[in-house]
Amino acid sequence: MSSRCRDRALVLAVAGVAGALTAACEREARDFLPPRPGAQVAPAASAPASAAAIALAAAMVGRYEHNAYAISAGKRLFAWYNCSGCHANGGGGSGPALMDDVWIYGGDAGTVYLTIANGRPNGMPAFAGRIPEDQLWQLAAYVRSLAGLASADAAPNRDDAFLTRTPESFADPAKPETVKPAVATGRPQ
Amino acid sequence: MNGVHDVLAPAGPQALALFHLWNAMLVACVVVFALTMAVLAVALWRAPRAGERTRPDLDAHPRREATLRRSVVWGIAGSSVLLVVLLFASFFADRALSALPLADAVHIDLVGHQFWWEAHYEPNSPERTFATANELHVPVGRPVLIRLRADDVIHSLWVPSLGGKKDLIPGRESTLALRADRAGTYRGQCAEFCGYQHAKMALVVVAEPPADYERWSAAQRAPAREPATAQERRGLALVEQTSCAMCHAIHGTRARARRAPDLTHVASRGWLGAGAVENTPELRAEWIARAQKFKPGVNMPPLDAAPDDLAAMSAYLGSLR
Amino acid sequence: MGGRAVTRREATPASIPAVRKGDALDVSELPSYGFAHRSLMWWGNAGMMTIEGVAFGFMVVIYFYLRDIARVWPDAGRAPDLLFGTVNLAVILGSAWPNYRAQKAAQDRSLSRVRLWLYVCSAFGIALCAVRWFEFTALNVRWDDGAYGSVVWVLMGLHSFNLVTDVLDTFVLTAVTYSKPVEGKRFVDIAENCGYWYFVVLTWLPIYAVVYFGARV
Amino acid sequence: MDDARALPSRPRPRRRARKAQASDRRELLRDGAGAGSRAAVELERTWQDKPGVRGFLSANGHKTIGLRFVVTAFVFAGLAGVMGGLMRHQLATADSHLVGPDFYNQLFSMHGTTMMFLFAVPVMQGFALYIVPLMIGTRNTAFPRMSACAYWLYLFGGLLLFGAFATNTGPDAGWFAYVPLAGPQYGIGKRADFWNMLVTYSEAMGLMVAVDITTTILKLRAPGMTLRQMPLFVWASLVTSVMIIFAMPLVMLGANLVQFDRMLGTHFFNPAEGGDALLWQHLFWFFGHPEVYFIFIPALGFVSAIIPTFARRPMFGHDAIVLSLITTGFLSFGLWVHHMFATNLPELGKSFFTAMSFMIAIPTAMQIFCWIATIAAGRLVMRTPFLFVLGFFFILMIGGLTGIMLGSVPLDLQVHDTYFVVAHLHYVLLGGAVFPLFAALYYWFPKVTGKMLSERLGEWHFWLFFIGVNLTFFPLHVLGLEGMPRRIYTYGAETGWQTLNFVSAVGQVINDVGTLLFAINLIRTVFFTKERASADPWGAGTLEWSVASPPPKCNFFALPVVSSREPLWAPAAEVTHVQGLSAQIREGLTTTVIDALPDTRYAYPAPEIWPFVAALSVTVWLVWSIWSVPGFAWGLIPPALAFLLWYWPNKKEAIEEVEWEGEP
Repeated sequence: MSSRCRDRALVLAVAGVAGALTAACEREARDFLPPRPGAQVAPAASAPASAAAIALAAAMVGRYEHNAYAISAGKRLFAWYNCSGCHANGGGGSGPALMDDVWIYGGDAGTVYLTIANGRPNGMPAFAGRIPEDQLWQLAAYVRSLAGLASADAAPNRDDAFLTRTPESFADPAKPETVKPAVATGRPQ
Repeated sequence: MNGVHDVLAPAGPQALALFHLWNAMLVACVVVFALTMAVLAVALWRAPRAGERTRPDLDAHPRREATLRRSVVWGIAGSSVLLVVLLFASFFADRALSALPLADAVHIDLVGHQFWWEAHYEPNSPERTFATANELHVPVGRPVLIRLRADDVIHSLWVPSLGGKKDLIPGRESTLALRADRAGTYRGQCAEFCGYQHAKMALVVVAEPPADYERWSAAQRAPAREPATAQERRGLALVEQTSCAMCHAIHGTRARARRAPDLTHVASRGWLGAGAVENTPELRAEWIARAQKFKPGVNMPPLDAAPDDLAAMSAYLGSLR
Repeated sequence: MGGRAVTRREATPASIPAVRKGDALDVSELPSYGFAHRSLMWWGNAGMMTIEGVAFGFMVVIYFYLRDIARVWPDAGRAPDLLFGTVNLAVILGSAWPNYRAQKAAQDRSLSRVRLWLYVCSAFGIALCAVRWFEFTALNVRWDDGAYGSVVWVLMGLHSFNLVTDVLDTFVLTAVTYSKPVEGKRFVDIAENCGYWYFVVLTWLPIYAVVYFGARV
Repeated sequence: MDDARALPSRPRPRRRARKAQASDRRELLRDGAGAGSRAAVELERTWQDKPGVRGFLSANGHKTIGLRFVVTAFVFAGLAGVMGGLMRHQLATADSHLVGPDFYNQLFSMHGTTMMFLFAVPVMQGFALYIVPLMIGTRNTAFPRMSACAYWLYLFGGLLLFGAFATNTGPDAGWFAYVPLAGPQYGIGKRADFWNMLVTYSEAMGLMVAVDITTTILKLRAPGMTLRQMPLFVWASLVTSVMIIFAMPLVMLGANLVQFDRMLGTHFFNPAEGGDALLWQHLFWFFGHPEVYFIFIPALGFVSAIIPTFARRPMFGHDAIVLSLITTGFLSFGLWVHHMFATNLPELGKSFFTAMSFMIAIPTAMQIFCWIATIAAGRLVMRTPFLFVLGFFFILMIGGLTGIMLGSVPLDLQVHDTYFVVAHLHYVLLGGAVFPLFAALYYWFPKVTGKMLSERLGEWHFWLFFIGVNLTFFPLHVLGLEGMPRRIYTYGAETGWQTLNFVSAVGQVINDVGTLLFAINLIRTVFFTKERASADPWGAGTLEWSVASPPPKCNFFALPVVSSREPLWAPAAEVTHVQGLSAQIREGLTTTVIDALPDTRYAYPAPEIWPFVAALSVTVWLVWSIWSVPGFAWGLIPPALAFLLWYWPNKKEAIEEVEWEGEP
């Protein structure tokens, strides 16, 4: 092997290992963080999420989507906070389905956070004051993993419960397509 | 969470039977150990020394081999007899454990969660049942039959001064019978590794005279007291509107979720977070705001509220005797 | 054993004895390979069969463990159709015949007969893999359809892995008979591979019974 | 029984003709002459490893592979030891923040997994690979390429596990990974996958080496070494290998079932869909208890090899010890439920396992009494190996007796999963395996490297290690009785466990100093001492001391013929060695199983690169299967190709083989 091609192989190897290192650290980090100073939970009234909060959420949800602990916490909260009451296990019931490509208000991280925090017409309650911000990000990350938009390595496997759906890690990434709200309201919720 | 938690300080018939068995085993083993080490020491002391070049003696003197064989045979016979004796001691102790009379036993349903204990007293009589967490009160002298179920991973209920441990396995149901013969506070801890905070999943069994127990259980059955001061009223409003109500339940208020410990009488408990932090007003406020600081990995989220809001919530919760 | 000459005792299967020369034992005349338990390959094969036998045995134990704790068995799906399983049973028992002839040919060290019977064994192997493919389609249960589906799929998967590896092994051995010169040890390899095929046939019997009748009985 | 004789006997001259025709091309050298002869020099060249990296990767001499196993195992043990130290210092004080809960969980899981799967079993198998062929008088193990492949699998498995640990993906559910916590829902991320994969690696390695050692012991013994004249260490290796063959497939199957549950969504351990969480405990502990005996029985073999040398007499009760080893091997399969006494299994069943747990103490007691009898009737040479054996007696007795306490169902309900168990397992593993291991290291070090370890440093190492182990682990018995559960990363000051934990941390420091002294002794001896050790520095009796230290590449210039249990001590027999094996190809002699009568000449496989390539391809498959489900299927192609190319005969070797062939 000529030295030049050996150097290139070495560089590739180092880059590969470095890539694996950061990806693994990202996926496996368990940050039981005390709250970020200034995270705004306005106990008095459920003030609508500000633009700054949405931008921050987009960044945090983007990070949580690659973190296995955050997505599995999101899944636990999805059951604890009775989201499954309306959305079932992602297939939809009285609330819209979350596993398919159709997003009434948009499937990107910031919008999903906004939907959960401020609620939507036709029955989606606002949870801004009730659920701490950190958990809102985890829920948003989990909702996106339902549609396969989170990283498959970090998505959770099956539950130790009745098999209601194929595990999130099996979901093949959907191509989100936003349906205009006017049309959406006509559809049976 | 402080309380007696020592296998060698039994406070009930179960732990007493195990204490006697422990003493018997200890004596037998120490005797065997001392004897063997003594024989080895004598052998070492009396055997002549030699160098690597010393010729190995291959001709086995019949007389010496015979004495060695006899001593080895006696050694094996002796240890076998001792093992059989210990075997019977173990069987009898096991029978004593299962012979605990369960006449008018207090029935408790205990469900293990990741990192706290959910207890339901008298589950089979609807009008007398109530829910509590992490701290069990039991009447002295009356047996307690605990039905164990796990909600997530395997846990293990172990109160050393009252008796042996029993695993809580998801999908399976097991029971543990205990009885406290002396009043006192007996501490226990989850004994099967169950995740990040396995270390802080303690529980306390407070054995008290039957009269105190009746007074305690009657108080536990009552719904939460109405808030008296303005600060407590503000505390209740905050508890109902922020994330507390999403997981906790307080009878008599709009908080009715069952995912976390029941707070109806949280002030009657000495510790918060299954032994994570003491139940004092300042620590309670700190626990509400930053539970992760005391118990990293617990499922309780941080709540970033203003200090006076936290004080109001802590005051309200402190009033729930 | 003392120092007297090592004469050929019934215990020494070697046709040519080790001859004592002064204080040494001359072994230059001894054969350089032997069949059955005289060859180390046989012992390696025995180890492999024990390992896989333990794995199959415990998989069957797990089947009955799960069946015992289940309220209703099969808890999801239906018992597999009998057709393909029985066809597979027939074909696999049939495959023992060319396997036996191949082993005998290997022990006689006649290259042409070995190659012929290895071709027949390979044909049986391909037929068995095809039947096994249809068996999987007729299992009537998915692997994630409850404990029953899981244990049936893993039992069938273990035996299929075993079957496919040994069929590939037979293909390789057939191809290897063409690379000259064929030393004696290779006949031993062929004979031992046939021995291993008996193991594949025999382990199918309990698995067939468990998979096809465990849910019916 | 054997159908070779049924053949028409081949005309003899044809073979001699071919041999004559071969000899004019090259003069056939045969072994059997002394060390200096031309045949010996040729033999050394034949058994030499090929030079360069390719030679290093394709070496398959049993001494090379055995040494690699031992050295790699001690490196892993060092790393796991540091983790153990870190945990001790985290627990030294109440509510300490040295280490967080998540990292602590990875620490104790990695400490346990590395010590059990990557240190204890491989180091014992490495010693067996090195010593057994020398002790039974043969030139290499039966399947050297398989053991070479096993070593590479072991190395890649270990590197992957520590790579995972370095990227915060180390297993965090303990060394036996109980299922709901290591299962699909609560085993978050890829951590449990790496544990399952490591178990697959280390069990594959263990099984391959076990089959290799079993076949070597049964078929390649020196002529005359009947089963009754086999040394005790060889018996211990045989019993361990047979136990491994029956126990390791189960945990390999079990770990893969958990992996199916995690990756494919099967329901073996999902109570809601018909599975059972206890099924994993049954599967693991049926293997788990024999696992700890794979570590314990080779150590008994070490002690049985060392005591006769330092008591200057044959072992008293040789047959009794052989029967005890076999009995321990069998009984160890019947005890596994004593790890599950706290579950809700039926009481009568548990009591059966109490009886079995007590019964297995008797064969070990038999061996201890026979050793003491040998010491009593011998003339003692007080050297470091013998010191470590005496330390072994003291610490193993305490471990064994606390084991009997743990075997009783009611008492186990009090002490199960507490620090009493941590103390018991460390006393049995340190006393029962690491002390004999150090004794064996000091004993066979001159044979392996040709230089003696220093006695003075050895004694310092012994006393520091002895005091350190007792000071570290004895207080844990008391802590267990005071209610301290296992695997907690911290405890409140109100629990009162601080003083004893602090004493234990001090003991840990003494342990570290002792191990440091051992490392200094090792480095000083290997790199800086010049004087060479003689072939038999301890005056021992078994065959490995009949060859030079370090042994020549081909072990024996002439394979020995054995007529007693201690060939070097016995009077010279009439027939002393074998001659007539080729010096130009790697050849050995297979003998019959019971009476070790010469049977056939056996050509050992020459070194080749394929074992390394095969292990690499299996790594590709296993790593690919973690990240993608189809990878589990398509990943089988690289190993299939690698093993096919490994088996494909190469022309040159085939011609040489045919030349040396003898019809059966």
